[in-house]
Amino acid sequence: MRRGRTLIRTFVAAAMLAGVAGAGAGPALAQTAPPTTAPTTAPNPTAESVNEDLLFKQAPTIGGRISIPDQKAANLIQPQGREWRGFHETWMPWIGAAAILGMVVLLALFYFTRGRIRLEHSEESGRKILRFNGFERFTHWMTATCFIILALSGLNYIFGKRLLMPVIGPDAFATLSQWAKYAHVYLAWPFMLGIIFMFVVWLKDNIPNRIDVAWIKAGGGIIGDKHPHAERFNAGQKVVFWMVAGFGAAMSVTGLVMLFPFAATDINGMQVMQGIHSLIGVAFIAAILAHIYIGSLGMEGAYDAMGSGKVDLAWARVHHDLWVEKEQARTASGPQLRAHQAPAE
Amino acid sequence: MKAFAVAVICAVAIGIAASYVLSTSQRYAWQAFSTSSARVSHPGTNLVGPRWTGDVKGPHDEVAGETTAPKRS
Amino acid sequence: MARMKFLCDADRCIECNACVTACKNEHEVPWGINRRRVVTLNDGKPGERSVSMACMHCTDAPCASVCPVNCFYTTADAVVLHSKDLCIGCGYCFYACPFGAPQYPRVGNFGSRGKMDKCTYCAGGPEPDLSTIEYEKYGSNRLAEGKLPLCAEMCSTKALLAGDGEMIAQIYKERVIKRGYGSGAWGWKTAYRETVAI
Amino acid sequence: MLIKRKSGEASRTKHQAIAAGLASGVLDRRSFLRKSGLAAGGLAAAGTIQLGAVRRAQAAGSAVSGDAVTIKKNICTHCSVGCTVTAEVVNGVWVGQEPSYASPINRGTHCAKGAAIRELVHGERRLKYPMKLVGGQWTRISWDQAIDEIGDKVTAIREKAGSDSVYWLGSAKFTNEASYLFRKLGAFWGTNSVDHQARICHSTTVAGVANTWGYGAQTNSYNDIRNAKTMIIMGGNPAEAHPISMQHVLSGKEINRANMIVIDPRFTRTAAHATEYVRIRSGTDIPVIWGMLWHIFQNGWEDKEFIRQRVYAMDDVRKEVAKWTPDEVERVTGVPGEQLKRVAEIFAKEKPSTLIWCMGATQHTVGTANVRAFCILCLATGNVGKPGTGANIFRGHTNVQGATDLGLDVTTLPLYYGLVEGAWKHWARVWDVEYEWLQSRFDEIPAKGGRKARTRKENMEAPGITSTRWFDAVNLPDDQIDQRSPIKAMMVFGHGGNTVTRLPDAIKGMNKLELLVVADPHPTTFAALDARQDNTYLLPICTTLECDGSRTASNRSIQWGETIVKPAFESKTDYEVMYRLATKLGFGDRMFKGIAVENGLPVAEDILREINRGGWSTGYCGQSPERLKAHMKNQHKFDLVTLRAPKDDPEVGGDYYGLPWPCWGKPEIRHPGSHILYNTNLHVKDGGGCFRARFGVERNGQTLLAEDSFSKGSDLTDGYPEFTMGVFKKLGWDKDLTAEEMAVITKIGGNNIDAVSWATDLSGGIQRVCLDHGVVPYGNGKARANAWNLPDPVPVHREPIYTPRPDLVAKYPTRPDDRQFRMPNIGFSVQKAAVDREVAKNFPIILTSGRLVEYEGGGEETRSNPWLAELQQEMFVEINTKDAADRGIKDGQWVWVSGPEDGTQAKVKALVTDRVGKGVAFMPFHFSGWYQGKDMRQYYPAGTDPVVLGESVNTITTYGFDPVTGMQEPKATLCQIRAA
Repeated sequence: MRRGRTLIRTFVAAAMLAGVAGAGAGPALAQTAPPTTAPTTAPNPTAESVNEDLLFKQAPTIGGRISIPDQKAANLIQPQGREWRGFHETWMPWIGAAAILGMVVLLALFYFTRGRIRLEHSEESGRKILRFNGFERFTHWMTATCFIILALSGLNYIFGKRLLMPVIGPDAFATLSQWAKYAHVYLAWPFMLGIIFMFVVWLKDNIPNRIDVAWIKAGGGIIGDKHPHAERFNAGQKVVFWMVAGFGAAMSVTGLVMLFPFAATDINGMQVMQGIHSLIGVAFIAAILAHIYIGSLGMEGAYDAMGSGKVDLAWARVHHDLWVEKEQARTASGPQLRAHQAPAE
Repeated sequence: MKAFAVAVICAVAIGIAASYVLSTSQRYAWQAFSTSSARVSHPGTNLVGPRWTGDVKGPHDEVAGETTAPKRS
Repeated sequence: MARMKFLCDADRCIECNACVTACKNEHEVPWGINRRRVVTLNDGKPGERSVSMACMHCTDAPCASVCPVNCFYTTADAVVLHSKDLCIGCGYCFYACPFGAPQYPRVGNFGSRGKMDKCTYCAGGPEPDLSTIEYEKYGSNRLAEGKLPLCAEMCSTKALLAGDGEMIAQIYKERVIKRGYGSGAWGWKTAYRETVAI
Repeated sequence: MLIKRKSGEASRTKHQAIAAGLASGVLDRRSFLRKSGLAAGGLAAAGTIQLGAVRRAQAAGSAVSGDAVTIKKNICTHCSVGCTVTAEVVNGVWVGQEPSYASPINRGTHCAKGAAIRELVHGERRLKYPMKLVGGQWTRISWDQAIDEIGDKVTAIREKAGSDSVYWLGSAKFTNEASYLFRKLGAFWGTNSVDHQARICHSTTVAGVANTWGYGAQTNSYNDIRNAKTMIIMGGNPAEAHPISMQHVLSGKEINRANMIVIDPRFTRTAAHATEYVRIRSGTDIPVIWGMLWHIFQNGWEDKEFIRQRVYAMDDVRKEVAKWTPDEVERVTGVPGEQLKRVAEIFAKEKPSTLIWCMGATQHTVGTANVRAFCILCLATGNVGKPGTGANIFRGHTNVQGATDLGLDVTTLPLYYGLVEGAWKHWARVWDVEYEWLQSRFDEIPAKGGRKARTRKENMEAPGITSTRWFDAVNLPDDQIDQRSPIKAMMVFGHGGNTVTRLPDAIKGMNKLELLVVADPHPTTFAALDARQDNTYLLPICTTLECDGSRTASNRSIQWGETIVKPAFESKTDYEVMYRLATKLGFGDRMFKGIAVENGLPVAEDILREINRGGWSTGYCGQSPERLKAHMKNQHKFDLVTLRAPKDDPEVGGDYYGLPWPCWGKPEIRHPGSHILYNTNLHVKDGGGCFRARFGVERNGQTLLAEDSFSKGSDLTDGYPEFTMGVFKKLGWDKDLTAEEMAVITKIGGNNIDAVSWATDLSGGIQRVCLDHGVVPYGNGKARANAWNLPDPVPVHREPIYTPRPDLVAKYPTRPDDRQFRMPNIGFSVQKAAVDREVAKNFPIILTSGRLVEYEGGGEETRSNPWLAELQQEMFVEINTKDAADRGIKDGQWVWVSGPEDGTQAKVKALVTDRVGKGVAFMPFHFSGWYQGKDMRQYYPAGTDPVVLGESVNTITTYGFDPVTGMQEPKATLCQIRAA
C-alpha cells in the first residue's frame, strides 16, 4: 500500500512541495466540500515536511513563529552571520590597514619630497587677521577631539586584539576596550553635534564655484609656485568640508542604527550598516589624517587659523587673497589693518 | 587655547549627558520581553548579576525587579 | 576526544518547550534571557516543523572570531565558551551568530548592554569546575559531572540529541532509515560545515 | 584564540559513551554539592511573618566536601502520563532535578511543565498562610482560627439549610489517599454533591465506556502504543496535552512505520506529525465514525468472529450506520467521501489499530454517545483487548484517573460501587460505621415543584449536583432544585473555577454564596473574579510534591510519590486539613477509626491500606504501599513495551509497572495487575481478562455472556456471570474457601449469603478462588453495542446547542428538555431559541477551546511559574487568515471575541493562522484574571496573583450539558470576532 515507498521521502517531498509551496498560500486545499463552513483536509503532513534546502530557496534566512515576546528569536538560521564575519575578520583589517598606513606613507612621501610649505615673508608679515572666531574654533576642536577618540576606539574593535592585546594582556585590554566602547558610544553625540554646527556655520563659504575650478587646475599652488586665487576656503578645504559632512552623516546614521539595535532594521540590516560604518570609518580617518597634516606639519602658519584664530596677514594674502580683500573691505573703517597688502602664504 | 579647552570640556559634558540619557532609556531584558498581561516581580539574577549588568562580581546590594526584597535568584 | 554537537530531529520535536524550561531550571536563567528557544517553521500548515535552537557550538565559531576582546575559547571537546570578565557587551557576536544564540541583560540601546550570556552546553565557564562563582556566572557544569546538557536529556520525545557528533549523527541516520523520512540535521551545514547524509 | 584545557578531564571520557539519545541509565549521585543557602523555604517562614524570600540554595563549593544530596522520587503533578520526578534535595531545599531514566513511562524525559516543576515548591506566588476576606480586604489569619470559623459557619448552614446545601468540590490533583478521604468526608457530612475535574474531562468517557464493556478507563497504555500498526487520534492533541505520550506514539510510528491518522477540527501540533490529517467540523464525531463504519460494513472489513463472540446487538448499529451514506457524511461533517473510506480501510485492515481520544470527543452535549461510537468502531474491527489496540483514553490531570476511581463523582461511592444500598452497606462495613448513622446524615427532601418528597434513604441513593452546574444550584429558584435548599456554601479543594462554561453565571453564583472556602496552593479565580466582601477563606494547601501519596496514571498504573520537601510556607497537606475539619465537624474520630494519625497527620500509607481493604470492585485491593514502593525502587526492571518485570525478580517478579488495576486479591496473592484490559490471550493471573458481565445474563432472547471466548487457562470455557456465593455453590467452588474467608463471608452475608459477591467479599476469598480457577471475578460477558439504559441506546448524531448549521437542527435536534442531577436541563429550548434568533448569522465563527503545553487546567499554578509564564504571556484567539482579512485583523493585535449568550465578550490577542479552518476559531482555556476586558489583578491577595493573567475563554462559552453526565460543551459553540 502507500507505505511501500522505498525512496527516502525527504527529497521527493522537497521536489513536490517546492512546486506547491510556490503558490505561497500553502498547499492547494481543494474545496470539494459544499460551501458550508466545512473545513479543508490535508494529505500527508509527514511527507510534506519542510526542510532546510527548501526554505533557503524561498528566503535568505529561515524563520518561523515563536511564542516568547523576543521576536528576534523567531529567526532560526541567518547564514549571513558567517558572511559578515568573513568581511569583518578578513577584508576589513586589510582595508583598514591599507587606507590608514597608505595615507601615512603618502603624507610622509609628500613631506620628504615637497617638504613643509614655508611662510613667505612680505611686508604684511607679523600682523594678524582674524580667520575663525571663538565659536568656529570651539566647534572644530570639539568635533576634532571627539573624532580622534572615536577613531581610536573604533579601530580598537578591529586592530585592538591584533596589536594591543598581545602587548598589554587580555584583562587590561578588556578593561581598556570596555572604556573605549563607552567612549565610542557616548562621545559620538558631541561629535554629531559638532558636525551639525560646522555644517551650519561654514556651509555658505563652501559652495563650490569657478574660483575653485581654477584653483584645482592650478594644482592648488602646491605644484610649482603659482598662487591661485581662493576665497575663505579653497577647493581643497571645500572637499574636506563636504567629505566631513558626508562621511559624518553616514557615520552618524549607521552608528545610530547600531546604537539602537533592531529599532530600524533586522540583524541583516545591521550587518550591512556595520559594514558601511567600518568602510567609511577608515576612509574618514585616512582623509582626516591628510587634513591634520596639511593643517599642522604640512604648512607653516596654517595651525594658527584654528590655534589662536588669528593668522599672519601675509599668509592669508597668499592663500586666501579674495577673502582678505573682502575682510578688509568689510572692516575698512576698522583701524587695525593697513590696506592693500598682498597676502603672503 | 581657550576654545580648545572649552571644546574638550563640552565634549565630555555632552558625552556624560548622553550616557545618562541612554542608561535611563536602557531597558532590562525582563522588561522588554514581558507583556502587559504579565507582572514579573522577581526576574531572577543568576547569570546576569545582581544589577543585571552581566558581571557577577559587583556588590550584592540592590536587586533588579519591582520590590527590594532580599535576593531571590 | 568527543566533538560535542546538537542535533534537533524536527520530525520528533513537538514544540513542548521542555528543553527551554529544563535550561531555565538547571541554571536558574532569569526572565528575558532565552538561552534556548523553539521556533516553529511553516506554522499552522501541513509540513510544519519545530526546531529547538540554542548555540550550536560551531566549528570555527564566527562569534569567537569577531569578538573584539577575544573572550571566547573552545574546550577540548569543541564546546564554545566565553569569559564574562573579558566581555564588553559590544554585541558583535550577535551579528556573527547564524543562530541568534547570544543574549544580553539590557536590550534598550547599545550603550551598556551588559555581558553576553549564551548556552554553555552545560559546561560552565572559565571558573573552577562546579564552584559557586561558576554557577552564578555561567550556570551549572554537567559535563564536569560526566553528564550531558539537561535540555537534551529531558527532551520529551528525544528529538534533541546532544553528545559526540558522530554518535548522534549515527542515531539520527538509523532513525531516518528505519522510518523512511527525515527533514535533515537543521543548521549543521551552517554550524559544522557538514551534515548527516540520509 | 584562547584554548583553555578544562580541569576534570578524566570524567569527560565517561560521557562520550553516553548520548542523550540512548537511555544512559546512569543516575549517579551528583559528585558535587551546591552551596546551601538560607534555611529551607518552609522552615524559613515557619515562625516569622517576614517571608525571607527563599534564596535558591545552590550546592557548590569545592568538589570535595559539602552537604549531602539526597535523591527523592515523586510523580509530576501536572498531567496523567505519570512522569517520575527525580529531585535532589540539600538541607531540605530542592536544588535540582535530574532525568528519571529508570521510569519506563518517561525514560528521563519531561515536558515544559515537568522540567519546571521544581519552581512550584518555592514559588513566591504561592498562597502562604490562611487568609480571610473581611470587608473586601484580604487579612491573614492562623490555621486554628480558620478551621474553627469555617467549622462553625458550615455547621450553622447545615442546621439552617441541610447537608446538601454545602457543595464539596474536590480535585484531580489530590493523591489517591486524599481523593478517597475527601469522598469519605462528603459521605460522613451527608451529601452526594462531591465532584472533581473529571466532570469536565472524561466523565462522558467513564459513563460511555463503562456502559459498553465494564470499566470506563484506558484499556491499554502509552507504552503499548509502540505495538500499534495504525493509530487514530480523534479529538485529542497529545503533543500539547500529553507530550511524553508522543515519545511512545512517535517511536511506535517510526518502528512499525505505523499509520498515524489525526481527525480534528484544527491542524494541531499532533496533526503536524500525522501521516493523514482529516479536518472535521466541531461536534460531528458520530457522523465521521458512522461514515467509517458505513464503508467497513459495506466492504465486510469488520471482524465478524470477534463480534459474534464478544459483542451484543451490533445489528442495531448496522441499522443506524446504514443512514450515513458518504454524501450525507460529507454534507454534515465536511470530510470528503474517499478520504474517510481510506481511513476506514486502514483502521480495519492494518491491525493492530488503536483509537486515541481526549476532550475533543468528550466535551459535547453528545459526549457519552460520541464515546460509545468510538468503542463500537473498536469492537466492530476487533481492536480491543490485544497489544497495540484498544481505546487509549488520555486522561487529563495527574490523578484524575485515581480521583475518579476513588469516588469523587456525584453518581457513586469510591471504586464505582454506585449509590445503591448495597454500596453504602459495603463501605459502612469497610469504614466500620453503622449504615443507619450514615443514613441519618442525609437530608429529607420535602415535596416541591410538583415533585414528591424523598426520604433520607432515597436522597442518599440519588446523585448529587455536577460541578458544571453548581452555580445553577445557587442561582435557580428554590422550587426548581430537587433538594431541601439551594447551595449555600462551597468547599473548593484544588479546583480552578475558570474551566467551567458560563463563567458570568458562575460569578453570579459565587457572589450569592453564604460561605466560600478555597483550599489550594494558589488563590485561584474564586478569589479574584467575584465581588464578595466577606465569608471567604483561603487555605494554603501544599502540592503533592510536598507530601507522600500514590497517584493513578492514565494507564491505570499506580505510582508512589515520596515527600521531596516539607510543605512550603504555612501550607498543609490535604490529609491534615481534612482531618482537622472532620474533627471540628464532630466525626473526626469516627472517620479516621481505621487510619493511623501521628501527631495530627494522617499516615498516607494507612489510608491506602484502607482503600485496599475496600477496593474489591475495581481491583484496588492488591496495590499495598509496600508493593508500590518496591516498584518505585525497581523502576528500571520493567520492560519498555510490555511494562512487565522479569518473572524471577525477588521484589517485583512478574509485576506490571505500577500494578495497573484491576489487581485482584489481597496483596499477598501478588497479582501482577492488568496492563491490557479484556485481554483473553493471557491467564487471569498474568493480567488477562474479558468483557465484564455487568448488564445481566440475557436480554430479548439473546445471551449477554461471551460465546466460546474466554481468558487463557480458564476452567469455564464459555461466557459466565459475575461470581457470587450462589454461583460458587452451583460450581462447588465454595469448598475452596478457607475457614476465615467463610467466616467473613457469612458475617457479611447474614441471612442471604448467596448474595455476597466478588466485590463485597471483604476476605478476598471469592477473588482468590476465581484466580485459581483462571476465571475473571467480574464474569465473562459481551460488550454492548446497544446500551438500552442510556438516553440514545445506539449513538445518534445531534447538532451542538449553538450550531453553525441551523439547517441541520430539524433533522438532528438535541435531546428534549429533561431533569438531570436535581435540575432542569433546557438544552432543547436553548437550541431552538438560538435557531430562532439566527445566532449563526451574527456569530458565524465556530469557537472551540483546548490545551496549551505550557499551562495546565485552570492555569493558576502554571501561570504562577515564571519559567512557564514567560513562554505564553498573552491569552489569544487563533483565527483563520481569510476570516482575519475579512475583519481587517492583523496578527498580534487586540481583538474582542463575543459570545452568543447575554453579550459577553473577551479582549484577547489575535493569532492569525491556517491552523484553524475557515469559520473556526480556537482559544486556550488556561487563562483567567481578566474579565470582559478588565484586569482583576488587584483583587488577588497581595503577592499571590499569577505572573500572567488573561481573559478566560469560558467567559463566552455557552449552555449545553450531556444528558448522562452533565458534561459541558466548550468544544463547539459560536462567536464573533472584531478588532479592538
